[in-house]
Amino acid sequence: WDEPIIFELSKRGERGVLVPQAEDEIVDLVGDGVSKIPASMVRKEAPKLPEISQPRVLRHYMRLSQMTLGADVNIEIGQGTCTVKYSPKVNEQLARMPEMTELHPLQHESTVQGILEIMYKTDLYMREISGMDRFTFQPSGGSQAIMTMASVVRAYHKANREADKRDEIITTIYSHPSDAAAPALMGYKIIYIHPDKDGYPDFEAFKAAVSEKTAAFIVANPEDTGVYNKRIKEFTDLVHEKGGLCCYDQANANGLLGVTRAKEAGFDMCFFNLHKTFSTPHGCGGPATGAMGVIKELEKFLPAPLIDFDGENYFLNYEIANSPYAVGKVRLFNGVAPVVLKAYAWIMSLGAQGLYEVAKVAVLNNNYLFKKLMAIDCVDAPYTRGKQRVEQVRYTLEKLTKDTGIKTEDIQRRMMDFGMHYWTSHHPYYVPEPATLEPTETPSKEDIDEYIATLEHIFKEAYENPEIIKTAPHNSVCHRVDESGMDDPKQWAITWRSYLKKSTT
Amino acid sequence: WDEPIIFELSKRGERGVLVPQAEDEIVDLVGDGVSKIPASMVRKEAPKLPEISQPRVLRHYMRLSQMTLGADVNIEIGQGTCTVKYSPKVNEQLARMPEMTELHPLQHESTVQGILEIMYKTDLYMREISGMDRFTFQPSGGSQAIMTMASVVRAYHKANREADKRDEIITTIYSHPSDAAAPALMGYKIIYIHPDKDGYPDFEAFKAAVSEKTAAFIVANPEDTGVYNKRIKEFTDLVHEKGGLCCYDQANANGLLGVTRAKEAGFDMCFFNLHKTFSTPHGCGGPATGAMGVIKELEKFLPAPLIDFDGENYFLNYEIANSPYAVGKVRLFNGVAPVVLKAYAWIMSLGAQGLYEVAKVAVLNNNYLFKKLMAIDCVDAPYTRGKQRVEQVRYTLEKLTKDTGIKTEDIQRRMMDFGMHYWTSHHPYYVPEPATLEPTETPSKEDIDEYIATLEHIFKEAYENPEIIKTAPHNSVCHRVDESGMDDPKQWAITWRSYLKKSTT
Amino acid sequence: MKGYKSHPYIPNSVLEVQKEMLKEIGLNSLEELHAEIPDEIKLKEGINLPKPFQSEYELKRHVEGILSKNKTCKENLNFLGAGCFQHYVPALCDEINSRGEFLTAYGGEPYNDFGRFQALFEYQSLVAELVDMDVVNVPTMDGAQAAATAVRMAARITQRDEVLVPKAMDYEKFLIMKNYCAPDLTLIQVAYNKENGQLDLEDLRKKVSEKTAAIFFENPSFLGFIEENGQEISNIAHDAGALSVVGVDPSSLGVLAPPSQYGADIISGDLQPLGIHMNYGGGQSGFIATRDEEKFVMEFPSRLFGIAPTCVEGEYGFGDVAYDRTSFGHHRHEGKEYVGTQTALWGITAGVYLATMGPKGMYELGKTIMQKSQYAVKRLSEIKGVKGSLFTGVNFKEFVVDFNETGKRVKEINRLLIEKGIFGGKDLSKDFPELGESALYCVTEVHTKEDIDKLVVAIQECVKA
Amino acid sequence: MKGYKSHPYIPNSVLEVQKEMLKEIGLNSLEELHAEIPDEIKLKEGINLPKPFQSEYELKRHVEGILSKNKTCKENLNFLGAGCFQHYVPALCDEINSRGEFLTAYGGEPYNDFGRFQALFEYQSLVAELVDMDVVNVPTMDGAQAAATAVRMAARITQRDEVLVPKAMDYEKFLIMKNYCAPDLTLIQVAYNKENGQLDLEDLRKKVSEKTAAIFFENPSFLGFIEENGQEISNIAHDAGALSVVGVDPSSLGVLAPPSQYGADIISGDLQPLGIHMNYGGGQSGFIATRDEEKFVMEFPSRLFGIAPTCVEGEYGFGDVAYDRTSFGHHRHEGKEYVGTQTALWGITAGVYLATMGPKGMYELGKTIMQKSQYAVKRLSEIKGVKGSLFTGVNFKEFVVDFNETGKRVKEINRLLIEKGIFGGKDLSKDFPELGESALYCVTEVHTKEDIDKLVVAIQECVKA
Repeated sequence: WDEPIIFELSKRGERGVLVPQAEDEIVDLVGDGVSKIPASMVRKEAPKLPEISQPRVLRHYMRLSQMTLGADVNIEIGQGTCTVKYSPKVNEQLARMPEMTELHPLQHESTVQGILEIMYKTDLYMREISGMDRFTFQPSGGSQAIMTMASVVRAYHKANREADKRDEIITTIYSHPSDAAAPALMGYKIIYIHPDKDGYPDFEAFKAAVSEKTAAFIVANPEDTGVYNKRIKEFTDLVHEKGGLCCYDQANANGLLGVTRAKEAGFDMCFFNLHKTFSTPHGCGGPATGAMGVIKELEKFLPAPLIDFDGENYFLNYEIANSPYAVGKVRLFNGVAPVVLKAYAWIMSLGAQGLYEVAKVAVLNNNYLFKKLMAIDCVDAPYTRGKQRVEQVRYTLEKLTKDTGIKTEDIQRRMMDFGMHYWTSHHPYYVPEPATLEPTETPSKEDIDEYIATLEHIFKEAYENPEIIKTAPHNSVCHRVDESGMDDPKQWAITWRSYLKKSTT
Repeated sequence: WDEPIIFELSKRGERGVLVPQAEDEIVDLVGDGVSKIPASMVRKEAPKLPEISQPRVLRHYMRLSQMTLGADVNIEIGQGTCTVKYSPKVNEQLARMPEMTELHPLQHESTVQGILEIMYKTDLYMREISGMDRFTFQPSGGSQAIMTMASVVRAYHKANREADKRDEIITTIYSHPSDAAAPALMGYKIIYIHPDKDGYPDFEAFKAAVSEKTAAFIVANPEDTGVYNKRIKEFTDLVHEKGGLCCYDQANANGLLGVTRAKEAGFDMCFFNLHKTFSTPHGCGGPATGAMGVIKELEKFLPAPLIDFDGENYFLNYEIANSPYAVGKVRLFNGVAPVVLKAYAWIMSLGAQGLYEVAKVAVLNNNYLFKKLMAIDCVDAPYTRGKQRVEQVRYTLEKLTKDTGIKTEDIQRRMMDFGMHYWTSHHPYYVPEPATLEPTETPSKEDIDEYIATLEHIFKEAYENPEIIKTAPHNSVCHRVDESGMDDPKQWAITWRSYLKKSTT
Repeated sequence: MKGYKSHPYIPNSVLEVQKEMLKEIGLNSLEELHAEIPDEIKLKEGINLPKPFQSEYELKRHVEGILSKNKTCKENLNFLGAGCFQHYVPALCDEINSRGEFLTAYGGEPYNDFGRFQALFEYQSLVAELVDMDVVNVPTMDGAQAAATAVRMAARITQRDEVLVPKAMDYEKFLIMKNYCAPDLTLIQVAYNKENGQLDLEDLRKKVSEKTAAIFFENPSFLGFIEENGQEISNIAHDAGALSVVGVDPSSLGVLAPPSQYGADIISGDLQPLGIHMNYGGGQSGFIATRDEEKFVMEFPSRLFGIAPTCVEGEYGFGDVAYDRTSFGHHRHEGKEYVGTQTALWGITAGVYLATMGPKGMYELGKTIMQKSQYAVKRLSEIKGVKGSLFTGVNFKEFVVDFNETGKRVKEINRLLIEKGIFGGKDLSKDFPELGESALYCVTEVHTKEDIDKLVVAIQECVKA
Repeated sequence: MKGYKSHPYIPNSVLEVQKEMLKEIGLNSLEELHAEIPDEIKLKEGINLPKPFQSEYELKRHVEGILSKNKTCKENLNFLGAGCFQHYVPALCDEINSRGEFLTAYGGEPYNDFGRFQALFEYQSLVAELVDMDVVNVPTMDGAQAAATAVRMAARITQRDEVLVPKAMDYEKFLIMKNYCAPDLTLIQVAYNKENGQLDLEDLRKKVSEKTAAIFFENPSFLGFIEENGQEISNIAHDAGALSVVGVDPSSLGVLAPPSQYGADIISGDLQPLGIHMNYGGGQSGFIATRDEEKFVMEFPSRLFGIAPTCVEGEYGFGDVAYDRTSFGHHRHEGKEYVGTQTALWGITAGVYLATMGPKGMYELGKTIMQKSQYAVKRLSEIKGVKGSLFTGVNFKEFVVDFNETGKRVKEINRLLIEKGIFGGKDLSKDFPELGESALYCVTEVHTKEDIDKLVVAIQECVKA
């Protein structure tokens, strides 16, 4: 579709929906209502929103939806680290029942026993899955969960009167950028551990980094490379020895469910992105939940309320988190309940055996893909030669670039011509010309084979007809974007009104 | 998408959904259940349905849906006579509530007062809109309604002991094919009236046709040409004079709502396609409702039950239709209730003024389109020169074909490259190289202008680059189909299994 | 100008736009439109309807208010079947049939409505596997319509005009067939065996003749029992030069033999059990299946979507098979019966259902239903005065519960059951007076043991009351 | 092999396929995977979870059973607001945000996720018109997060570390901002005028200083009143070299002036009122708006989608503006705050809402709310002992009902109201002890006159009881 920007559809006088009016009796009693607004606060000119009939608004967004490559329509392998798996439709149906959507968060507990039960039980299951002792669903995304972990770290050291001295947080370069950014925001100095030659976080460097100044260690394992740090227990032990806390970024724990847990690896906290590991839909980027778990000792620092059960009723417990140092609150109300509901339904449709199957198949799919791609001449993946990866692999196309000049971004654009995703990597590119692929448990063998065949086809093009790749995409929804203005304040246009101003001058 | 046939996705062992099993206690008591099936009736080999995981089934149908040009995504002008207008989403939401979907048709009346109320009130509104005295919603489509009308005709004459002598039904060539086919099936001889030189049904021919053998006159007005028979009252009067009944095909009454009615035009019966005139979605071709209304005198012949109100409760009335000659039943249960519900909601969101607006805008849009298209050299429309049409027009591209060899079917295929519909006409083509266009009230002026511009562009191509039209479509979902095997029993393949058999030999 | 201006559903209800467009066509007001309609039959006053709701919110709240007066089979426990069945509808079915593209498509061509054609072709193909036949049509109105057309097809093929039908069938379905077949065909009812409910072969042999176009029977029958003599009935038909036409419940075909395997020439049925909500009866949708022989195919009135090559190697295309048979073809009323809007969306839905269920799902469905209904019969029989199943022989999904010895009327029992949140089986005393006070109960995979036990306890109480 | 085989969600849970794939990578069993994980930390027993439901039907029935214990604002009459509001959600909003493509997209590029980029760019543009500002971000977690980030932006711009906030704000929101701003910024509360609830300008002037990075205030305020002195507050901020940061309820902006028109430099707010269901608090979604100046834009931590040309003349493309600001850029933790999954689907939904409502819809919405809330205040005031609004001055949507003279506790009144199917306003006695027994009531366009009258009668009865 060659669909205009919504403002271009505006026609004076059209209406998209009609709004309830006050009843005549109300008007008789209070008048028009708006005359009472203090003069200083009256809106003088109506907002320049477009005026569009209902069928045209619908058609516009229907078309935009068709131009969006959701997991429901494509083979999801190319969004590495994002764990884009199947989100069962029955869970969506359940989450859209009025018994879920039409609840106000401040309703009295007696009127929300259903959703509290679900949140409470999901907490119990998360405890089992992680080995932690208590979860909060308040953080509404992975980064907010990391921020909350950093806040708990701060609270803990404050309570121990060590806050001033412990101002360093250690992470690794292949952990998520937010593992550094969120604690940095919370005032911590960030120390990055680089990998050793095998791709494991360098233990010697780590030893050198850990000290009495260490507030915490925040890390993903496996990291974005798919490499699992085998000595993780030594890392966490060392931190504990020095009085620091260990925080596990398990946003994507998809390869580990039922196989190993945060507890056994020595962590004091962890979080799961329910939209990654527990299949709730990504929604173009939220709403989401970063379900965060802690050991008993840290429970009292969590943001309130927690959800509890007195043997008869479920209730919001404000008492537990009553440390004067507690985090207080990180998000309004009680998190994103429908996401928790969908995760609950997903767990209840799989059970322990099913979660184990998820992890095993995710790892099987990944290692199958890994094996097949490594057989291609121009593909390589640094680190841990000949060993398995967990749920994803960070590849390098360095050879291809050297041979043909085609870069990983070029491959990315060309993949879109085949209706597939392909993700390079987080910046900066420690691995040259990187590509991070994660098949999860959702694609079938045929899907993976199709994805591989497509990549092979494009690699072949790179050697034989590089022009077609450089000028890609050709069959996608739009053509190559001129991004030259994106960093230029004179050119960038973040809104339509701004675009109009800048394009007329 | 280049999506396989669903059987090609099958992988032995995959499951799409799990089915409830009998509880252990039941198994203990009755065993496996299936051993009790008489040997002659045991299925020996499982049906060869495909085995597909849930995400793959979903992806398949999501892709197919994207490859379907519903009214939600395109400018609907090209499906003439079909009245494809906007189906409000709120009505769909209402019809999908469990209070609608989870009702069994044989539930006791006391448990279905809501839906009975809606059906009863919709009947009342339909009476107002048509001038008839009673409606049934049992016929579940226009053709079934026509069949029901013919059945009522038969019942009426039977009751009058004239059934044997009255064996002719008169219609016109520009009425819907079912206006002939359904009465023919009910045993009637069909007499077609052709148009006079102005395009009106030829009154002289009609006079000659009406006789004591006339059971009924079944006609659309306006007809498919968009021409309104101004002398309609003379037609119906004449039939009545001779003792016949007059049946009005108002499947598409979109151009007449609030302007004129069946009653005033002298009809004894009529029906509305709720998916045409009353905006319920077409659903790829049903489920639907042909709401059929009759004058008081014919009420007793209607299929039972009718819905009534005793001042306190709504109930299914079997008493009214108690003539021994009554039709009995034409469809199971009480018709397609959710369709009636959507029509009810549509009426209640428009009211009398809104229905009038619908008719006026539908006619305005049509005459605007008509005017603009007639200004194009190669477009013409036979009949009633210089006069208005009602809600649609049957055009002819005869000149274009003579000039360029491009036929109306070629234009049709090329229009699809622009994501638009274009309908030729019902067979046989009384108008040469026909195209029937009906804008309804839904497209905006811009939409109509875009449609016209697209047609103009293609007509220009026809003169300048006819090849591109002959080989169209180019940008549609698939390329030109080889239809040569469609009438050949050796080649046609109506199912996948049949295709496999025939393509291997 | 009169009318509802700036209505959200009508873009061109904006006054300024109307003026502009009217000017373009040389008119001054909307009232000048409809010039061709004589004044005498124009409405002077406009029609009399309630004031419309002034907002979507008020409309929604109003309709929800009315609908809330309904008592659903979700909040209550339902044992009604009799042609409309409460099965589980997998989430995928609703997801797909609520996709706007499918919901609002209609009569496009195989190019722009490619997905519609493919989805319906696949539906045909999936049902074909289920019934083990090579030809299936685009869905018709309901199972009754399918049966009526099936016997009309048989009559055209055999050039005969009598059809034998079972006495033990749905009376409403009988009426539909009767009306649809009149005046050309005569339906003759064949008695059933009082013991086991099955078709009375003796009576059948008596009634079959050289006038018989078809023997129509159902399996499982309307009263729920499995007809054991399918092959024999088909043989009787064939011996008489008639066709064997069988009505079938598709939900049974994971465990029961398809009629094609016991001699059926034409199969009809209702798709509603395959992933379609009951919708107060709005979920019905019929199908017809035959062998791939020209004499059968050419008698279908429905559209038949076929697969075909395109000008691109390896690409699939779709089209109408033998279009000119239909009343949409050149022959109009001389085509086969008539064609029009029927129930395509339910066909697509049934396709989604079968693709999702797969062979294993259909087998398990049948098995669970067999087990649960047998359990219900057993448990009901434990109630004093109640016979869980009036007939001997095995049932699928439905069974006739005999209350004659309780001294209570079914009507009364059902009334008491409603108070307990249970919808009891269909009262048969009107349509089958010979069975006395008995009711047709339906048990499917949606009923848990607990549900059935609850029914048993409730009936026990009602019978005592 | 262990695990759940042939599960519908996991295509490759089929045993044969697993064997084939394992062979391909040189392994024999699934257990040989995870070779890199040391045995000591592998689980020996597996985890302890309830048995999963054996079918989608049982799962659905189970969850529906639990959810049915909830009492909704649809069956009951709700007057709770306090940051989460019950507005009417037009059908289009749900239709679009339930489209599978939007629901399951995530981090694709502007080519294959073109629709996502355009929809979010349009959302930014639509909110920009509502607030009359040129820059709006991709949505953040909620209004509290937006406010926290807004004041952090102000602090970075001004290089100062004190933020003045109103005492009369949501205590939970205050806690969120406090945690998020720690340890860098100090929040200082400014008293409110006891008479009209507005910001105490005297106290404000006392507390503003050369350390002040921003004055943050809300309009309408948490307690519902309209802050009249917006311009004056902004002037005070600017005079002190601080920024004016205003939290706003977007549903008010059809009738109330946007803060940009009374001096705001940064606007924050929550999108939930714009077409998003309450979802037990899961519908919150924040936005931040500024002028299009580099110093503002470069301080956003969020992604900002910009429109751009493509290599095809006239075609629109989209991309990230100043990507390297964010923590996704090359600077990682030295980027602005952090970025990650937030609430994009609600942003798209808010866009649909605003496009559907249009300027007229937003005006009428505001007007209706003003009228209905004024009506409620008036009617409540008629009850003996009850003051409909504790403060003088005009309110939007919410107002503080004063029960002090009834001698009843709000807690008790609310308990009684629940019995009558009414959810009374938020009890303020804990967070605002100085207001005694008072409650924050919310009235929107969803409340009919009848609803309000019902509330009045019910409170009358509760107060008497």
